[in-house]
Amino acid sequence: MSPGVRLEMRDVARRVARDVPDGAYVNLGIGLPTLVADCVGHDKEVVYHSENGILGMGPAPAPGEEDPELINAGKQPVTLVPGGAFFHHTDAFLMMRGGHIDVTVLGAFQVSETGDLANWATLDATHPPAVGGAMDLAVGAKRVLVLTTHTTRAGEPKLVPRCSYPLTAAGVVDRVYTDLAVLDVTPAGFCVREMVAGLTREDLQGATAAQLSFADDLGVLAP
Amino acid sequence: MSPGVRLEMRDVARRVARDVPDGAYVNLGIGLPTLVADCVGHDKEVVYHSENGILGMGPAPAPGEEDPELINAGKQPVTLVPGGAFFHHTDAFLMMRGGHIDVTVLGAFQVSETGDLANWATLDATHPPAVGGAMDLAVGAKRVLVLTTHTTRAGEPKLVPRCSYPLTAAGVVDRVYTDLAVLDVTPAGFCVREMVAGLTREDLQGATAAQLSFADDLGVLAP
Amino acid sequence: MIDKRVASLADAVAGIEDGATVLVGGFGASGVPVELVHALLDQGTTDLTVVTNNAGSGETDVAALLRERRVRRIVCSYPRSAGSVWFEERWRAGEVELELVPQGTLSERMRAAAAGLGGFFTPTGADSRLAEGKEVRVIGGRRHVFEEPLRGDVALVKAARADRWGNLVYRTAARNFGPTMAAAAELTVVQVDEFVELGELDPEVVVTPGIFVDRVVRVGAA
Amino acid sequence: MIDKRVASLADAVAGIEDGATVLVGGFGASGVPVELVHALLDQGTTDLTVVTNNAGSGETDVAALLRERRVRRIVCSYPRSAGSVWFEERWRAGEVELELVPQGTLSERMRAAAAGLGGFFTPTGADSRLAEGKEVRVIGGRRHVFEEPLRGDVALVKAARADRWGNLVYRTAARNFGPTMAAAAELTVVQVDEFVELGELDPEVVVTPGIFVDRVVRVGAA
Repeated sequence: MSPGVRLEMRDVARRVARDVPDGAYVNLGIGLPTLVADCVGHDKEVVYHSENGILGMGPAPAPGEEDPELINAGKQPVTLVPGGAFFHHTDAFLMMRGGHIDVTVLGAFQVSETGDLANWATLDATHPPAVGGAMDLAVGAKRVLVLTTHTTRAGEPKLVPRCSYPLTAAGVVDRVYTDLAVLDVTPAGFCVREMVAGLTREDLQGATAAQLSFADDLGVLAP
Repeated sequence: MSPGVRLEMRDVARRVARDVPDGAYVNLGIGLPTLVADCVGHDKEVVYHSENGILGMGPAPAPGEEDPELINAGKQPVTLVPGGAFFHHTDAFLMMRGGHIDVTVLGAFQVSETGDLANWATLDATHPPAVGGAMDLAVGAKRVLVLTTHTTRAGEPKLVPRCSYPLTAAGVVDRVYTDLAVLDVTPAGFCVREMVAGLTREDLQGATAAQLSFADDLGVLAP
Repeated sequence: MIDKRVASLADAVAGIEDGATVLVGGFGASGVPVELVHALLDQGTTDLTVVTNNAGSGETDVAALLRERRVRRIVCSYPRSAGSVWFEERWRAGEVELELVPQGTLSERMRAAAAGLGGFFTPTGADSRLAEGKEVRVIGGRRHVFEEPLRGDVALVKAARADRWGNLVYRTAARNFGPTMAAAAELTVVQVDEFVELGELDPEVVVTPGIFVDRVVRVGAA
Repeated sequence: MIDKRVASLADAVAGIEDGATVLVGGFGASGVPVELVHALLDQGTTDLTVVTNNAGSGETDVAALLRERRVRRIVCSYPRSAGSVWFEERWRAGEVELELVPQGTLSERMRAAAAGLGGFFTPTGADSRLAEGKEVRVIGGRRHVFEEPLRGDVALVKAARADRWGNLVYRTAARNFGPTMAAAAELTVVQVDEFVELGELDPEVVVTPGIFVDRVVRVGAA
């Protein structure tokens, strides 16, 4: 495929934001997914949840206004919006595990065509493992969206028939947003809903290890 | 035994109160056990728990001062003392079930020599059953004290080798206070610690279906 | 824009279907969402499974549902009380099925549903006939019974104040089952005494965050 | 007379024994009972099992315990972070055993201990290698893994204010693991910024009732 056809991940985050419904309770995974909050329009009222006991998490405070105890899952300082609430960790995870979060956006190492998610551990055993809230969110949120580059830096496909990385959870991913396409996980595998302009179906299939199908109303993935 | 030898249950409650340690977290079952609170001396600071979400329950309010929502487990109006707190039902029962209540005082239909407790259901199947928090308290409190008449109104023993009434919980009772005696449940069965004045060991055994042993330092049960 | 406030009790219970499992808050007369239960009665909804600690008293709330034969099944810890006349009448006639659950297990089962758990082991009731037909396992030398999560299609809850996001605070011991039931149902409907502006409830003090709440109605409103 | 206030950090951690399982509150640097952990370090207690969400950072708190080889085993959801140098060093050298637990399961297992449960089934982790060696059961068509309660001999917690009964309130997201850990340990030791008179904390607002608390120490006190 031609260079430059890939979207910036910030633009893909903007595309994700369009799918976040007004009034939704949303948990954004650490890293790339946090970009989504900046892209949700002010026409929507979205309530952000943080695993450390916050609902109604607001943007980063102004410099000098940081409260060292008021942080998000990525340990960065945040604020609380009017209507927000604090609660303890077990209640925070009750929300995540009990199906109360409408939408979560997560990063991924791999997603399989049956919706299996691998996003917590690599195959590098010299590195100590760490899981955090990844598994709780993946099994518990009503809708699991994945925001990721289509391939690794080394060019290897992340959308695969079967994950070779350790599983986070099986059969949980609903939709994947990459710098090349938006794909739904369907009973028949990955179905491409939107592709970036300038990309052929063959190009996309070539960058994907899993078999793709294409929606009848295939659209253009644009920022 | 001679009539009049039995203590008033209010006096037995006073005896129970002597065994409630300073600083204890205490849950009193409905009915007779509630008498105990009135008998605990002001030299002790005892925190009363109620299953409906109260710690630091105080005495009944003055007439006209009742809050219809602020009631105890027996649905009677109560008050809250300084230092008290409200919490939800699941947390209230976490305290009861998780071993956080130091002492509970319960009524009983029967107690067995192995400490089995029957205090929730009779054998009358025409009456709808009701259990409330009886089982939660019996299994969960650190120390389970039973306050009961030694025999039923019909004169039948309540301290038995094996309960014929439906069990609340097995092996949970630590000590029994009756209008005739104070008895510990030991690995060897009921051991009498105190007896009312004017009662012989034979009298007490005659009013008890289970085999009794007597403490070396047998005392007098007095109000 | 999130606004969970509804204008009337009828709106609050609209769409609750026949056959629903309804969690009804309250302990004795404390914290009972009386007006919501009567709105459900007025709506004619029937064939209900009602999960509640007591079975009502006199002619109000759950007792009225029982009187009007709207309850097929009741899951309850203490259905018998002074004034539980309609429960006893319907139960004796075999017109209502009773599932008796220890009070702490009732609450914990609803919490398990709220938390997405598949069930838990508890020593409560394990030695009793309430464990009959259930899995019993010895854990740490003690008998435990396996209890399943208990989820509601609907929860009816009473609280003191709410904002438009559905954040709730309660009053004294009226809190009782409210926070757990609100989290354990598909549709949570709350009656409150007062609405407050968003941001007026101290974030340290919110007891039920709005994420658990779907509709809020003010009672006593004109 | 109930007075859980102690005069010094040394008194607060007195009697904590070698080999103890210690629950340490905090998430990142938020809500970490730093002074209590250092008091434990100063006391020389060793051979600890530490249950905590992160493994410390730099040279403070749990990182310092790891540096001084006081930790035999760590039960943790996210031991790896910027600055978790001492954890990585000890782990790579095989000097500390790691039990990795999903964060929600970590919290839920401590709550199960607090609530006297024998364990629970959760879908979290059931499809992953963290379920290896554990009982897996299909409930409602979904795989669940059985998780055991996780109890502490000791909990070290940070809160904002306490009264002499040990009633606690927290500050913003520093609440995190505090309430659950306080309820899940045999001995709960709390550091606070401020003592208040009994009755000063609003009973509607107490987050951790004193029943869960054994000792409270004010930090920064002269």
